[in-house]
Amino acid sequence: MFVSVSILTLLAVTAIAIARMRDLWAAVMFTGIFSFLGASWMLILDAPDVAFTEAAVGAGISTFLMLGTLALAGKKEKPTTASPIVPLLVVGITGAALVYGTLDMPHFGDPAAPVQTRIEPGFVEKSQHDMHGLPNVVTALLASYRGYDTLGETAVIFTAGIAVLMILRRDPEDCDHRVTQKSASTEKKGRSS
Amino acid sequence: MIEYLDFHLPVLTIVVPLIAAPLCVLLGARTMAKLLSWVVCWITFGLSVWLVAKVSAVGKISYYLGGWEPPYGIEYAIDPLNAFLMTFISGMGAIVLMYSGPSLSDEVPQSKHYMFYALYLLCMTGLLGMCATGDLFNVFVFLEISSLSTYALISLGKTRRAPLAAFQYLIMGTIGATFLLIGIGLLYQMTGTLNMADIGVQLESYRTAGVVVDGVQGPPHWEGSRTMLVAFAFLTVGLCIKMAVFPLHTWLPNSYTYAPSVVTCFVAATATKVSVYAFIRIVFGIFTPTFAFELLPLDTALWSFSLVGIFVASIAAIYQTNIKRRLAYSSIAQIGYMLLGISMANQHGLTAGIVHMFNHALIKGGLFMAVGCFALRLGSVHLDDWRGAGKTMPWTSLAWATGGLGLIGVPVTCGFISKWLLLTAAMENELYPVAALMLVSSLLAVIYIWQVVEVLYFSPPSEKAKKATEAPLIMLVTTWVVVGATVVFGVWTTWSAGLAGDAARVLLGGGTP
Amino acid sequence: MSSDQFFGLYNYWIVVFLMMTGFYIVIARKNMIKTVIGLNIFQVSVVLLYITMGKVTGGTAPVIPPALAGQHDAHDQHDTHAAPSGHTPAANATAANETVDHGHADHVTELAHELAHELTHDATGDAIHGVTETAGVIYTNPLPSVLMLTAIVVGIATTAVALSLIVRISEDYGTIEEDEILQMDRRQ
Amino acid sequence: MNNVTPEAMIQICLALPLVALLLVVVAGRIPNLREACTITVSSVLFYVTCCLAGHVFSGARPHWSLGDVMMPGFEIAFTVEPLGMLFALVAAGLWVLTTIYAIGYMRGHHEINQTRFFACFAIAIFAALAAAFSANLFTLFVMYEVMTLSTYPLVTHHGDEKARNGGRVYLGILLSTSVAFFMLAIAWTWSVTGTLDFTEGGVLATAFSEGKISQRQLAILFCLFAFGIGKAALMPFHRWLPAAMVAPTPVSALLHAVAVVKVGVFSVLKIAVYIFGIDLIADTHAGDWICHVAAASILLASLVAMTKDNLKARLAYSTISQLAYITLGAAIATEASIIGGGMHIAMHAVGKITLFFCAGAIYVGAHKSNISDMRGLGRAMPFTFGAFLIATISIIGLPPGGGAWSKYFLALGAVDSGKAFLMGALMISSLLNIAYLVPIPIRAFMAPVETPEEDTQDKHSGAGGWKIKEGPLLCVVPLCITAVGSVALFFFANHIYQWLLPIVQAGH
Repeated sequence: MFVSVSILTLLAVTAIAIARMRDLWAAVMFTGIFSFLGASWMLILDAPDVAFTEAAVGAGISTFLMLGTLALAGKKEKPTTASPIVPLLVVGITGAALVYGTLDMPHFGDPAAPVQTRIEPGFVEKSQHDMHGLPNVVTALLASYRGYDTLGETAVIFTAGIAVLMILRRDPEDCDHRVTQKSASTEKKGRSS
Repeated sequence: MIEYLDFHLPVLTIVVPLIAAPLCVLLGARTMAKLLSWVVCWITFGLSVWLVAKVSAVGKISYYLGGWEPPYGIEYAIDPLNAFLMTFISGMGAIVLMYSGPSLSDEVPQSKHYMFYALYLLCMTGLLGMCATGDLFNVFVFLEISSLSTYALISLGKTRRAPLAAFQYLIMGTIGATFLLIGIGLLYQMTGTLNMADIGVQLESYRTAGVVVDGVQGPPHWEGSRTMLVAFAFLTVGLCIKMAVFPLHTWLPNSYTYAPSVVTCFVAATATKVSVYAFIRIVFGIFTPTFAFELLPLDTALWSFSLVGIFVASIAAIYQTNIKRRLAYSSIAQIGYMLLGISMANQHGLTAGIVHMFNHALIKGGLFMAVGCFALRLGSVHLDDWRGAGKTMPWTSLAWATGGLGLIGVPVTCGFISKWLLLTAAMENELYPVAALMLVSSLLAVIYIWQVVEVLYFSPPSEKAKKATEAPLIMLVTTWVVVGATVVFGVWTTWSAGLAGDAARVLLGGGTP
Repeated sequence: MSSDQFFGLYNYWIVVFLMMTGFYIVIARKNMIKTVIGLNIFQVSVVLLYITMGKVTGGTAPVIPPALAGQHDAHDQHDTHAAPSGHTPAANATAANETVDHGHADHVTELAHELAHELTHDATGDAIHGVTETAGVIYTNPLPSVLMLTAIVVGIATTAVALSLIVRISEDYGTIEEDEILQMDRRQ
Repeated sequence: MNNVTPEAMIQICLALPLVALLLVVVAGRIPNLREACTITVSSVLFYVTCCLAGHVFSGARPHWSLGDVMMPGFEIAFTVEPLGMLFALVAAGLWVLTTIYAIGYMRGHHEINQTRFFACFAIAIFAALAAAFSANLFTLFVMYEVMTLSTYPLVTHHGDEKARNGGRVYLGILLSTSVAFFMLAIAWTWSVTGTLDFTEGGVLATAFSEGKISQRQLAILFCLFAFGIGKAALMPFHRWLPAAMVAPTPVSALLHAVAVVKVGVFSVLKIAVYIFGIDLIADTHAGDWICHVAAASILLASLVAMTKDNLKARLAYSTISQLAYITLGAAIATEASIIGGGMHIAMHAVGKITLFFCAGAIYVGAHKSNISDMRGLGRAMPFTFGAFLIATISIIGLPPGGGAWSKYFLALGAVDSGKAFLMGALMISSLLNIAYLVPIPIRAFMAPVETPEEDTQDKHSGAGGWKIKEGPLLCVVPLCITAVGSVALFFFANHIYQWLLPIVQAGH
């Protein structure tokens, strides 16, 4: 109990810190920490697979990618003049709606919750039969009942891969380049005039 | 062999383009990738036509992926509505791909073509997958496939604003998808299952008879409805972002404007419609209309948002000189009509919404294809540069005018049919002000379409229009296939309206036990 | 509001708070990288929401200890529990044989389902009704974990695409502040 | 054509304008061939229409449907009844003359885009015939819109700023009224009655007796129809008609004296007779509001006409006023008024087309479009102004002009309905007609010749005032024929009365 409360508190504190931070480099680092904290809480919640993935992907790869982007795009966030009232209002309403929605939810860890009782026999038992006792049920599910989602997931990765390649690729014959240069020059003109 | 294909038809329709996408990348060469994607698109189209035929012959098809039955595994649930939508998407995909050649060479660097084809196929896969699936989480996964590829496709645009538009769309789209995910989570929390039909059954178990007050049976009551309400709200908001419903539409104008013409054609014709479909499925397939419209004032909310959206977007469209942007705003307005139909939640209204979904997709597809032809030959999509192009590009101009008439809703085009159905449905629900406002709003379409027609035909030609020649044959033919279809479905309505009517009946019947 | 309810929902509220912080960063911050960071936090919080749902009090992670797994396997094959009727061993045998042959998955599922029914009839004896329980051990629901593995991957894919778009935008515009970019576009 | 069934004749009638369209487009590069085609086809069409009229007036009601490719209730179907037949006859007959006239006018005036002109013309005629034969509201509506769209290029024919503005007003008003009101009214009718077919005795009577629509709602519905059919040019939706006068004169002549405006009032009549049923209108007073509006339109338009110096503008306002007569006839909904309205379609068509032909001939021959410039012109163009005078008499409603009978029946209807103020309005309006039309030919014949400066500018036409300088022959002949026709109709009126009688009697 103590561990989980302290982790939750830390998560909240980290999130607020990230929101207030102007230094992007620090923000990225804190995001990594946020992911780690999230992962550790997931571990407490009996989801080691997700925790490991989150630690590797969320804290690892994503931090790495963001740092790379920062190196290319600048490290400081400029202060905005926009008033935070509208976003706060939107967030407030959304949050209030969600909290309202939780009121009828089964309580945390409730063994009688539909999530636990709806499917009979549960995934663990069923997978034990279908999968011949593959010890890690999550893996078993990922490959069997939800295997199609996993295929979709692979497709998502593939899509993102091509997308990134395509977006970052620049060729000499690239007409983008021409346009960019042209627009850059018109911009200069606009500034000078 | 045929039997095998027949049995696995639902999944093949989606997996064929999915597998072809990496092949495109592997092939690398431009012509090979092009050829492959052409062939695959037509095969997919063929498969989906087969699927429609099968569905209309044997009724609803349930296909268990990997043989794992729901609620353990994922189910593909094919009924007339999504089979028809799949046919439409794959057909449109194939046509637009055929159309794409010259426009693509003009707007996208050669070296990126093979990736374009791969992403195009992936986008199609995602949209088809969203239609076919009967599993809520699977909807999310395929939504992401289609969204990610759409972001990338949009960023291909010629100007530097294209990546920016793609980024803005990505942020909005991801917020939408995350909202969807939250909604799915809450529903899962309450029902313990992800299968849509099963969720529907489970939700019914929360329903108890209404309280009897003074001998009068009150309306039915849902136990623990607060979570379900919020789940429903999150699903709705998430999908509304993807549909570009009025206050959440901000991503759409830039995306449509700065994306390459081909991408705009395909996305405008299909992407938002699939979200509309998903919304219909959620309202009628999971939540019963009684839940959605009794417990929540969803109908009032929807039609007031729709009407405001229709007016605001139509008026905004009038002030746009960039034709793509003009059409983009018009799309936002037209989504309003679809929602208007859905919000009526009865046989006629739903039929009207569904019919308009298809008709508008055809019309907008055709219009954007004509815009692509102009963009290719005139090198511009600005109203001023289009002056007098009716002389030098008569067939493209005629295609635009015909499509425009469809959008206005002139009789003998399919736009009229959907407008008529909506109108009678509104009358039937005694929403007379809505009916009147709807008609008035369609006058705004007259203005923003006719301005362009007038510029095309009755203005002295611009420098660019003087030099222009008629669009390449392949683009012209494909454009006319789509534009012609708007007229065909305007006259031959028993099929489209009949099918939509069947679909609506299934949805309404399937929703209420 | 009872304290019971408060503690029962406390976890969810924290998660909601985290989600909203992420959401706030997305919509309020004009720096594109910051927006993506917000998106990340938002998505991680949604993952936490799902994982929180799956947890059951007193449960353990859905990983079967090898000992139990073996036992279970044995129990499956030798059918140590009282078989209600004579056909079960045969059915089990068929199932065992055919599970290997994935070509007839449909048939297998049918049989497996049948089998599963019998087993639950046996298992409900003294366990808490319905909770995923095998051989006396309560397991947390594995399905949210499965879903969230997919969601995390989808999230990182989105992040990657977003970041590459940012790189592209910063190359083209020289800045990643949305305000400045909009100003530039307006000036053009 | 004895061995051709009336059903086949409908098809032929509808196909012929389309054939003309095709021929015009194909032969577009050879003007002589193109015009020969149009004339031939239009003559054949007139002949076939006459044959069909023979069948219809002797009691046949041929029906032809495009089948049920459309949703139930939405089929393109045609049934010929006397009112539509009469209208078709007028449209087809005048098409021949207008084509001849148009050739003279367009060539005399060296107009551009003549192929597009004749092509759109053919579509407009097709729409007019199809509307005349329509068997249900849906078909009528479709054809109504086809006509709006096909005449739009004719209005903006010149392509300059003025023409485009005129076109905008034209399309704007016609399309918006039809979409906002007409379509709403049709949808309402459909939702109340479940049918859109034109039925003898009307379809709304049952709905009314079943309480699906109240008395007040009926009146609103009638208003929606009357205003929604913008082509009937009821005030305040009349602005398109003067705006359309930027078109070449043959367009104004055929379309804005015959086809377009007559489709409007014809639709109003047809809806009054076959959707409402005259008994229902009479019983529920559904048409009372429109009676007032129409009476006001008659008077106001006449007053405005007096202020117009441009001949075509004056004729346009005169048309608005005369159209309101027919709407009035429909709104009064007595036997006599309906027959009067139907008859006025024919009478006014022939009379007004003559006037427009004259205006065009004056424009081509003397390049004058303002009335104040036409003093003494009658001596140079005696045939033209002679015809003008005859047509004027018919429009005013004096014997021996055909208009006398139709106005008589309308007045009879007004008396039958017991609305004295309508009678008054009709009387005053006739006086106003005299005031704004008669001075034109009188001054042209009687007034002294133009001022000297005008003479120097335009020597051949004005000088001496006696030298005959008519417009092109192809312009003058048609207008003489129609002028004779408008007198002939006076003696022919009994036949028309007999033809139209079944439509009002069938309701009983």
